[in-house]
Amino acid sequence: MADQQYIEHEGTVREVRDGRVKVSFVTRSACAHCQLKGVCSAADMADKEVEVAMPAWPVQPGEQVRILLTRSLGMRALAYGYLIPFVVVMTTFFLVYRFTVNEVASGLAALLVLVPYYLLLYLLRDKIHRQFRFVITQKAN
Amino acid sequence: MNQWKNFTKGFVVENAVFVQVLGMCPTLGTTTSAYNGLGMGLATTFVLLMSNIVVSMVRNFIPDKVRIPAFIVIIASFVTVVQLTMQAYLPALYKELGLFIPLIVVNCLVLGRAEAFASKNNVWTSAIDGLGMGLGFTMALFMLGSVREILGAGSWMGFKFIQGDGMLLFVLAPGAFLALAYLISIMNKLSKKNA
Amino acid sequence: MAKKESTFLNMLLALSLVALVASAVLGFVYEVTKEPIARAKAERQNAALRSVLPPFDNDPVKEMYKKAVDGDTLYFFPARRGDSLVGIAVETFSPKGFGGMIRLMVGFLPDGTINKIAVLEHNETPGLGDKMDPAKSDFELQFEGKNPKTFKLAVTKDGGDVDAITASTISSRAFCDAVERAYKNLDLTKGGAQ
Amino acid sequence: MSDIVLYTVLTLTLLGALSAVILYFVARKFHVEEDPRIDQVEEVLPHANCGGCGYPGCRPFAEACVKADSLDDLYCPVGGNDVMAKVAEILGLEAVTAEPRVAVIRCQGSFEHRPRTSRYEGAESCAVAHALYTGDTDCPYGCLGLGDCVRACDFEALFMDEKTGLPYVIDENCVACGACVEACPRDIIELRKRNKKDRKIYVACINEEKGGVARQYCDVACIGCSKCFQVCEFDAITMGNNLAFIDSDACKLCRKCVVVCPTHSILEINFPPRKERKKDDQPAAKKVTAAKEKKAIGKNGETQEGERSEEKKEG
Amino acid sequence: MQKIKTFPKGGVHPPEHKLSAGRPIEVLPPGGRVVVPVVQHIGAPAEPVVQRGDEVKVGQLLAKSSGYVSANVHSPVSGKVFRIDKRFDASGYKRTSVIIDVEGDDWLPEIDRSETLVREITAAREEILARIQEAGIVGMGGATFPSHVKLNVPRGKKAELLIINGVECEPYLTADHRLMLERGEELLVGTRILMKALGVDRAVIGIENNKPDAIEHLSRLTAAEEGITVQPLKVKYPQGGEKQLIKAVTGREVPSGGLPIDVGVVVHNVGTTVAAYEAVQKNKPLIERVVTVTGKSLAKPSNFLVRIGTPISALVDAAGGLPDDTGKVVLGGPMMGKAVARLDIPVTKGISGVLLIPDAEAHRRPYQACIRCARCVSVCPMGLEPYLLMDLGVHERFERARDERVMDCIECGSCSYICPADRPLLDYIRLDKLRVGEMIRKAKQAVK
Amino acid sequence: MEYFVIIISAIFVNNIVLAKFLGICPFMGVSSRLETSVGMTGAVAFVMVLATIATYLIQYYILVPLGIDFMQTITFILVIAALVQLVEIVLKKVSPDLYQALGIFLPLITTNCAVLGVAILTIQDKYNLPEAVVFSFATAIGFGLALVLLSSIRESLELVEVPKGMKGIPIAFVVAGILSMAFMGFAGLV
Amino acid sequence: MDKLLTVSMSPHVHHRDTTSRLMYGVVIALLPAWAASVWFFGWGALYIPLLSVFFAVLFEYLIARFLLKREPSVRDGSAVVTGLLLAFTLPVNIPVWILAIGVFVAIGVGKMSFGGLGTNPFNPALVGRVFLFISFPVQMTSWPLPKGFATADAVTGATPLGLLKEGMRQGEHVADMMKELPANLDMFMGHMPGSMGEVAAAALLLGFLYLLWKRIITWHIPVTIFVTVFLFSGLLWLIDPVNNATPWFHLLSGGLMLGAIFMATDYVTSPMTHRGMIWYGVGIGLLTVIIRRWGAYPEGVQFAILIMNAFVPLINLYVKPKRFGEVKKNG
Ligand SMILES: Cc1cc2nc3c(=O)[nH]c(=O)nc-3n(C[C@H](O)[C@H](O)[C@H](O)COP(=O)(O)O)c2cc1C
Ligand SMILES: Cc1cc2nc3c(=O)[nH]c(=O)nc-3n(C[C@H](O)[C@H](O)[C@H](O)COP(=O)(O)O)c2cc1C
Ligand SMILES: Cc1cc2nc3c(=O)[nH]c(=O)nc-3n(C[C@H](O)[C@H](O)[C@H](O)COP(=O)(O)O)c2cc1C
Ligand SMILES: Cc1cc2nc3c(=O)[nH]c(=O)nc-3n(C[C@H](O)[C@H](O)[C@H](O)CO)c2cc1C
Ligand code: SF4
Ligand code: SF4
Ligand code: SF4
Ligand code: SF4
Ligand code: FES
Repeated sequence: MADQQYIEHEGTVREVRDGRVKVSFVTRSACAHCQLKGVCSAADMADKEVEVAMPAWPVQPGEQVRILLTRSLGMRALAYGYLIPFVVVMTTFFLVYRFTVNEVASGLAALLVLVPYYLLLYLLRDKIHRQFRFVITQKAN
Repeated sequence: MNQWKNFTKGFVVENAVFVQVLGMCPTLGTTTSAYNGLGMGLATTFVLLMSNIVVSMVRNFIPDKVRIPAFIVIIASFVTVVQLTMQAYLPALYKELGLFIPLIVVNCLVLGRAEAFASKNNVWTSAIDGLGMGLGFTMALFMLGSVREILGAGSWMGFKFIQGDGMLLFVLAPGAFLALAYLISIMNKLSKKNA
Repeated sequence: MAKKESTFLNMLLALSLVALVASAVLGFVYEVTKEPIARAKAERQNAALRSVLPPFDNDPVKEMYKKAVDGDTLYFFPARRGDSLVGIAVETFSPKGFGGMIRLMVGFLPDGTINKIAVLEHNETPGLGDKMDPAKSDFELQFEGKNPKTFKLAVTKDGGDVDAITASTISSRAFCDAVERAYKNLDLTKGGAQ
Repeated sequence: MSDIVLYTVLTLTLLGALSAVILYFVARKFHVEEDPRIDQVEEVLPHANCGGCGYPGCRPFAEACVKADSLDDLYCPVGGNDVMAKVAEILGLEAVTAEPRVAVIRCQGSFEHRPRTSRYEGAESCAVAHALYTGDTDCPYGCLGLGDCVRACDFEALFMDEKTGLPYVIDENCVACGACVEACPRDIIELRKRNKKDRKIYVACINEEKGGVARQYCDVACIGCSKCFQVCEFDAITMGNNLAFIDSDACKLCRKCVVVCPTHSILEINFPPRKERKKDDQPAAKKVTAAKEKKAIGKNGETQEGERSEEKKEG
Repeated sequence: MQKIKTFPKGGVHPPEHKLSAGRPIEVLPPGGRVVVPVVQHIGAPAEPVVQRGDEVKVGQLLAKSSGYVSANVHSPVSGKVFRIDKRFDASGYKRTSVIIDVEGDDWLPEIDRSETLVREITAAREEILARIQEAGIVGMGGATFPSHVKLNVPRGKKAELLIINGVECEPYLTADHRLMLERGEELLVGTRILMKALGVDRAVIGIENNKPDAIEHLSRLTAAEEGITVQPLKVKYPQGGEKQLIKAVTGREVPSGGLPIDVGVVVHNVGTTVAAYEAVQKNKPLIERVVTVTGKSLAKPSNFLVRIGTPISALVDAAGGLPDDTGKVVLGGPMMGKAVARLDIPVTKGISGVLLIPDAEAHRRPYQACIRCARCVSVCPMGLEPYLLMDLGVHERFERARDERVMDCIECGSCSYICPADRPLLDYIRLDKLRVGEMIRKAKQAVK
Repeated sequence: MEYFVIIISAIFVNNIVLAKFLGICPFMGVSSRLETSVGMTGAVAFVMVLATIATYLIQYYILVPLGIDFMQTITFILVIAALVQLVEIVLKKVSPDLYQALGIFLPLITTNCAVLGVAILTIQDKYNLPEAVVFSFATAIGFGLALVLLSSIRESLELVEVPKGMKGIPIAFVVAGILSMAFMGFAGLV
Repeated sequence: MDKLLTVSMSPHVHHRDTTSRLMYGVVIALLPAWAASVWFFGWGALYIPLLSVFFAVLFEYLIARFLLKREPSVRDGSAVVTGLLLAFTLPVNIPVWILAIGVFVAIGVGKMSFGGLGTNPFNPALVGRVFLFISFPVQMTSWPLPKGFATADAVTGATPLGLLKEGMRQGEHVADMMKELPANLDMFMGHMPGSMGEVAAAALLLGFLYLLWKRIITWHIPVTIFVTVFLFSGLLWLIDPVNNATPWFHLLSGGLMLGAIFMATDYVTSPMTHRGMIWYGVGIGLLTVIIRRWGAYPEGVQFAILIMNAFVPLINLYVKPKRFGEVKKNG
C-alpha cells in the first residue's frame, strides 16, 4: 500500500453543538475539470456533510478544516456500501438460478435481496456508527 | 448575448470535444472515417437542437426537482426518433454507428446544454446555442474522422488517394486515442494563441 | 412566468405529462417509420440476393428454408425465373474469421457453379480482412464462375486454389470455409423441388 | 391508435410517474441542491486557483462567499476590488475593499554590490542552499538567487534577472497572492501597498547585523543609522534590529528618506526622475567599483571579516 | 578472530584513499586566537559564563549547558577572552562563540596531565555519568549528541551491549584508525567505563577490515579482557552508521523512528570512548580531538591532535599548506562531510577531518533526468527510494514524502554517490526532511 | 457461451474502455487518483450488475411482449437513473455514517455511458440473463483494470515534467492509446 | 588561488558511471547480436540499424528543440539505444519509410510526448514496433530467410513461431510440425528467419553476460522471464505434448531473448525494486506464453512487455523495498 494513511478533504464547519461538529464539504476530485459537473449525474456535486466529535481546539462555524478518514475505513465503507451487496446480489442470483432456472425469479430475487441487506445494515447502524470516526484537523498555516 | 457569438462559441472557445472534453465515447467510437464522424455529429446536433428547443419551451412548467428526469425523457425521445429515422432511411450508417446512437442520451454535452443553457434561456437563443454547440461537436468529430481516415486508410470521405493502405492503427482503437490526444493538444495551442 | 413549485403533485403531474407527450410522439414516429424500417431490412437482404443471383422474378425470401449446421443456421433462397430455377443463394457463415464470425451470401447457379458472393457481416480488420468484401478488393472475383467440384475451396498455402488476401490468410480461410459450408450443404435438387 | 402507441404511452407514463415519486424523495430527503449562486460567483472569479484567498481554489472560495454572512474576511487578491464588487453584487452583500498590494524584493545584493565568497553548486533551491550555509555571499539575510519565489509564482510576475542575480517583480502581473512570500526561506519578499502608478518606497534590505558588519557583506545594506527615521515626517519608519522599516500604509511617498540613506538601501520605484539632484540619483553601483570577489582562500590565516574592522574601531 | 560481517542491504564502496593512515598523531600546539562556538553539539546552546576580558585556563568552563540535552563547553586554551560574538563556524552561519587570545598553556590544576594509564575504575555509575556530562563530552563520530544522554538508559529499557564504533567507513579519514592504534589501552579502559555506566557486561569493537593493523592490535589487547571483543567487518559504506553497525554486529534492526537502545544497544565512537576515559580517569574535559587533514594534492596528509577552536587554516598550514588547486574544503569525509566556504572557521568537537579536494574533482556534473535505473534504491541502506523522495521534494509533495518515510534517511549520501544521472538526490531529500520535520512539529503542537 | 470466454473477452480482448470506447469520460476524469479508481471500480461493478438485471427483465418481460422494444433507450435510461438514486437514498437512510464515509471516499458513482452501454450490449449480443450478469460483472472489472492502470500511470507522471501542451488530458489519451495498443495483444484469446 | 571555493551538500565524491556510459554499454552488449545479424541477413542488417539510430537521434533533437523548446539531450545515448533496438525488432527487408515512421512513433509518441528520457511509462522501441506491427502487418510479417550475403532479393519464409501458430490453426500436431521447425541448435545460433537482432540467442546471451559483468543490469528480470517461460511452457508441454511446443523451443524462438535481456530491462519502464522486478518478469513470462499459445499472434513478447510496462507504476507503489527497521518493534 502506498503508505498514505488518510483520505483528506477540505471542508467548512457548519455548526457546533453539543460537542459535535458538523462539517460540510464538496467532493470535487472526479469531475474537477468538467464544466458541467453539476448536471451530468444528479448526485455528483452534492454538498456532503459529516458529523465529528469536538476536536481539541475551539472550532468556529465557518472555519476551514481538513477532514480525515483513514484509508482502511474508506475501503471498509466501500466494502459495506458496494462490494458486499454486489457479492450478495451475484450469489443470490446464481443460487436461485441454479435451482429454478428461471430468469425472472432469479433476477427479481437478486434485486430484492438488497432489501434484507439494507435492513441488516439498518440494524447494525449503531455498530457502524462506532466504526466510522472522522477526524478533523486544522488546516496547515 | 450576441447571437453570433452564441452560435460560434461551440466551435472553438467552448468546443465540447477539444476544450470541455465531453462526449468522448462517440468521439472515439464513431470516427473511423470522416463520413461516420459527420453522421454521428449531425445526429447529435439534431438531438441537441431539438432538445434545447423543447426544454427551453417547457422550462417554466417543470418544477426544479424533476428537471433532470424530465430533460432525460425529452432527450431520450429525440434520440429514439433519430434511431428510428436512421434505421428507416440510412440503415448502413446506423449499422456503423451502432451502439453510439442510443448513447447520445447520456452524452453530457446534450444534458449539460439542456440544464445549463436551455433551462435558463428563451427558445430562440437556446436553439442557436444547441445548433452552435452541435455543429462544433460535429466539426470536431469530422476532423478526427478525417485525420483517422487519411492516416489510417489513405482516403478521405471514401475517396482513395494512395495505393494500398495507410497506417491501419489509426482506424483501430489505439489510433482513436492517439489521434485525439494530439488533436486536443494542437487545438489547445491554437485556441490559446487566438485568445 | 413563475417557476412551478416542487410539490409532490406538481412533480408527478409534470413528469407524467412530459412522459405522456413524449411517448405519444414516439409511438407516432414508430408507426410512421415501421414500414420504412421493415422495408430497409428487406431491401438489404434483397439487394444481397440480387447481387449474387442471376435475374429472377420470384420472391426467394418467401421460399426460404433453413438448415441447422455446425451450431448455427444456413438459409437457402431459391431464385426462379418463370418456373425454372436460376440459382440458389445461401446465407452462410464461418466462425473462423480473424475477428470472429463472418456471414456471406453465396449465389450458386443450378449446376453448383458459384455466381457471386456478397459479404453480409464481418468483424475483420479494416484494410486487411475486410478486403474480402467485393467493394474493397478483387479477392472475391476469383470465385466467380468456379465450380467447387473442380475448384478447391482452400487457400494455396493449404493446397487449395484460392489466392489469399495478402497478410490475411485467416480471413481468406474463413471465407473459403463459409463458401465450402454453403456448397456442402447445398442440395440442388431440393431447391427446385420446393 | 394502434396498440403499440397505447402501450408506449402507458409504459412511459407509468415510468415517468414512478421516477417522479422516487425523485421526489430524492429531492426531499437527500439531494442537497447546490446554491446556483456558487456557480455565478465562481464565474466572476479569475479561475487562477492560486490559493491566494486562503482557500484551496476558486470554487471553495466561491462556496465560502455564498455561505458567508458578510464578506469581511473574504478577499480575492487576484481579482481585486473589481471582482469582489461583482461578488458582492451577486450575493447582495457589502464588499470590503482592500488596498491592492504588490510584492517587493527587499534585497539589492546584486553581484556588484555583494562580493561572492564561494561558489554554490547543487540543487537549484533557495531552501536547500539556505539550509546549507549563508549562500555564495556571506550575507545570511540576503537573496540566494536560486529562484524559489520565481517557481512559486503562478502569474509569471517574477523573473530572475540574469544580470543582478536577483528576482524582479513585474508589477502588472503580480496579484499579491503571497505565494512567493511563503516560498522564500529568507523572508525577503513583502507584500506592500500598491500605490498610484505602482510607486513605492521601501528599504530593500533586511540585514539585522550591525552596520559595519552589514556593510562588509554588501555595499547597499541598511546599516540602521536612523537617518531616514529622523527625516520622515509621517512616522512611517520604524527602527529595530539595526534595520529601518517603512510601513507602506503610512508612507506618503515624499521621498525624503531616499536621499538621506547613506547606503542607498531605500528604493524609490516608478517615480519620475528627479531633476535637481541628478548626481546623487545614480545608483550606488557607481561608487562601488566593479565586482569584487573577495578571495576566501586568500583570507587563509587571517581572522574573520567582522573582527578586523571592529578591531580598528576598538584600537 | 571472528567471522567477517557486514550489514545486508545497500551500501557502496567508494575508493578509500586513506592517505594519512600511516602517519602517527601529531600534537599541534595552541596559539594565536581561538574561536569556541557555544553550540558544538545537538541540542540547546550552552550559555557563556565568562566575559570579555576574563582570563581563562585550559579546561575552565566557558559555557554552561542549558538543559539536559546540551553540553558544557570548556576552554581549550589559556589566555584572555577577546570577546563573545558571532563567528562563522562549520554550520555555514555565524554563531555565538567565545573568542580567546591564547597566552601560554596554563591548565587547571585538577586535570591530570600525566601519561600514565589509569586502569582501575573507581568512580561509581552515577559519578561516571556526572563526569562525562561535566566534561562536555558529545559524540565524536560526527553526530555530536551529548553522550551522557545516550549513556543514561531510559526507564523501561535495558542496555545489553555496547558497540564501540571503530569503523571509520568514510574514505580519506584516519583519525579513529590512528587513535585505535596509538591509544588502544586508553580505549579499552574507556570501554570499561562506558560499560559500567550502562551496566552491560559485553562490548564489541567494530572495525572494518581495511584496518588490519588496528584489528590485530586491539584483538591482542582484548584477548585478556573479558566481555570485550573485536569484530572485523567487511568494508562497506556506511557501515559506521549506527543502525548499520548494529545490524552488522548483532543482526538486530533498530525500528524505524526508534533508538539503538530499543534493541538494547548503545553505540559510541572510539574518540568519544577515549574522551570518556580522559574525563573519568584524568578529569579532563573535552578540549581537543584528533583531526585528519588530507587531500590528494596536500603535501603532508596528517593526523593532528588539536585544541577545539583552532582555525582549520592552521591545520592546513601544518599539513604543508593549502595546495594551489584546491577547489573545495570539506569538514569530515567526502561522503557526509560539510563543504565550507572559508578556512577561518574553528575546529569543533564533531570535526573529524579536513579534506581538501582538488578543483578538478570538486564540481558536480550537471544533472540529468532520472533514468529509473534503481541504483539509488539498491544502495540505500535504509530501504528508501531516493529517486522518489527527490521527485517529491521537487514537486513539493511533502506529505507523501513523509509517508514514504523520508525521515528514516540517515543522509549517508550513497544514493547521490551512485546516481548515473548525477541527480542531487540528497539535496532534495534534505529539503523533504526539513519540510516534513516542520510538519511533524506543527502537528505535535496542534495536538497540544 | 462459456462464462470463462465471456469474462476473458470482456476484461482483456474487448475491454470496454480500450476497445469499445464506453465510459471514457469517467475514465479520463477519475483516473488522476489511484484511490478513487479503486473505489470507482467497486461502485461500478455493483451498479452495472443491478442495472443489467433490471433492464434485462424489462426488455424481455415488458418491452418485447408488448412489441415496444424501440422504447429501449428511453426506458433503460430512466430505470438506470432511478435505480442508482434509489440505492443512494436507501443507503443514506439506512446508515448515514456509511454514506458519509463513502462520500468522503468516492466522488461519484454513476457513469451513465458505460452502464447504459452494457445494458444495451447484453441485449444486442443476445446473452441470457446469467450470461448478462457475468458479462456486466466482467465488464466492470475490465473498466476497473483500465482505470487503475491509467490512474497509476498518471499519478507517476505527476512527478515528471510532461511537456506543457501534453499535460493533463492529452497525455492521458496517449497513455490510453498505447494501453489499447498493448491490449491488442490479447486478440484471439477467445 | 584566485578561484572561490565550491560549496555543495554532501556527498562530495561520485561514482564514475554516467547515463551515457550505461547507454553505450548497452550498445556494446548489442554488438554480437548485430554481427550475427549481418552474418545471417547481409548488408541490410548493417545499415538499417544505423539509419534507425540516425532517425532516432534526429527526431529526438528536432522535437526537443522545436516542439518542447528544451535543450536537447541526445548525447545521453538513450535515443541511440532506442533506435538500435527498434531496428533489431524489424525484418531486414523493412522499407526505409516504414522504418522512419516507426522511429518517429517510438521517439515522438513513445518518449518525447511524456517529456523525454526517464519519463515514458512504455518502452519507446516497443511502442514503435507494435505501432508498425499493427499498421503494416504485411511488411512486418514477411521474413527473409537467413541467406547471409548471398542473395539480394531474399526469399521470405515464416518464423518458427509463425509456422507453429499456422500449424496449430490448421489443427496439426505440434509433434508432427517439429520436423519443419528448425532444430534447437540452429535456433540457438540464429539460423532462422526473424527480426534482425532477435535470431541469434547465443550472441544475445553474450551481450547479457557483458551487461551483468558491467553491472548495467541485474539478473532479476531476464532470469525470471526465462524461468517463467520455461516452467509454464514446460508444464503445458508435459500436460499436452500434442498441442504444445517444447520449453526449449519457447526459449529460443521469437524475440524472447532480445526482449527479456534488452527490452524488459529498460530502466525507465521496469520496476525499481528487485522484488518488483521479479513480479514483472513473471508477468511478462506468463503473458508471452499465453499469447503465443492461445492468442491470434504468433509472438507475444512485445505485447507482454508493453502490458507489464503499464503495471510498473502499480508495482512501484505496492512493492516497496524492505525498509530498514520495519520489523515488529522488539520482536
Ligand atoms: C492489427 C492486425 C490485424 C489483423 N487483422 C487480420 C485480419 O482481419 N484478417 C487476417 O486474415 N489477418 C489479419 N492479421 C494478420 C495475421 O495476424 C497474420 O498475418 C496471419 O498469420 C496471416 O498471415 P499470412 O497471410 O501472411 O499468412 C492482422 C494482423 C494485425 C497485426
Ligand atoms: C552514514 C553515517 C556514517 C557514519 N560513519 C561513522 C564512522 O565511520 N565512524 C563513526 O564513529 N561514526 C560514524 N557515524 C556516526 C554513528 O552513526 C554514531 O553517531 C556514532 O558512532 C555514535 O557514537 P558517538 O555518539 O560517540 O559519536 C556515521 C553516521 C552515519 C549516519
Ligand atoms: C532528538 C534525539 C534524541 C535522542 N535521544 C536519545 C536517547 O534518549 N538515548 C540515546 O541513547 N540516544 C539518543 N539519541 C542519539 C541517537 O541515538 C544517535 O546516537 C545520534 O543521533 C547519533 O547517531 P548517528 O550519528 O548514527 O546518526 C538521540 C538523538 C536525537 C537526534
Ligand atoms: C538496459 C537498458 C535497456 C534499454 N532498453 C530499451 C528498450 O528496450 N527500448 C528503448 O526504447 N530504449 C531502451 N533503452 C534506452 C532508454 O532507457 C530508453 O530510451 C528510455 O526508455 C527513454 O526514456 C534501454 C536502456 C538500458 C540502459
Ligand atoms: S509575485 Fe508573489 S505575490 Fe505576486 S503574484 Fe507572484 S507569487 Fe503572488
Ligand atoms: S527572494 Fe528569496 S526565494 Fe527569491 S530567489 Fe531570493 S532567496 Fe530565493
Ligand atoms: S536516501 Fe538517505 S539513507 Fe538512503 S541512500 Fe540516500 S542518503 Fe542514504
Ligand atoms: S540512481 Fe539516479 S537515475 Fe538511477 S533511479 Fe536513482 S535517481 Fe534515478
Ligand atoms: S462517458 Fe461516454 S460519452 Fe462521456
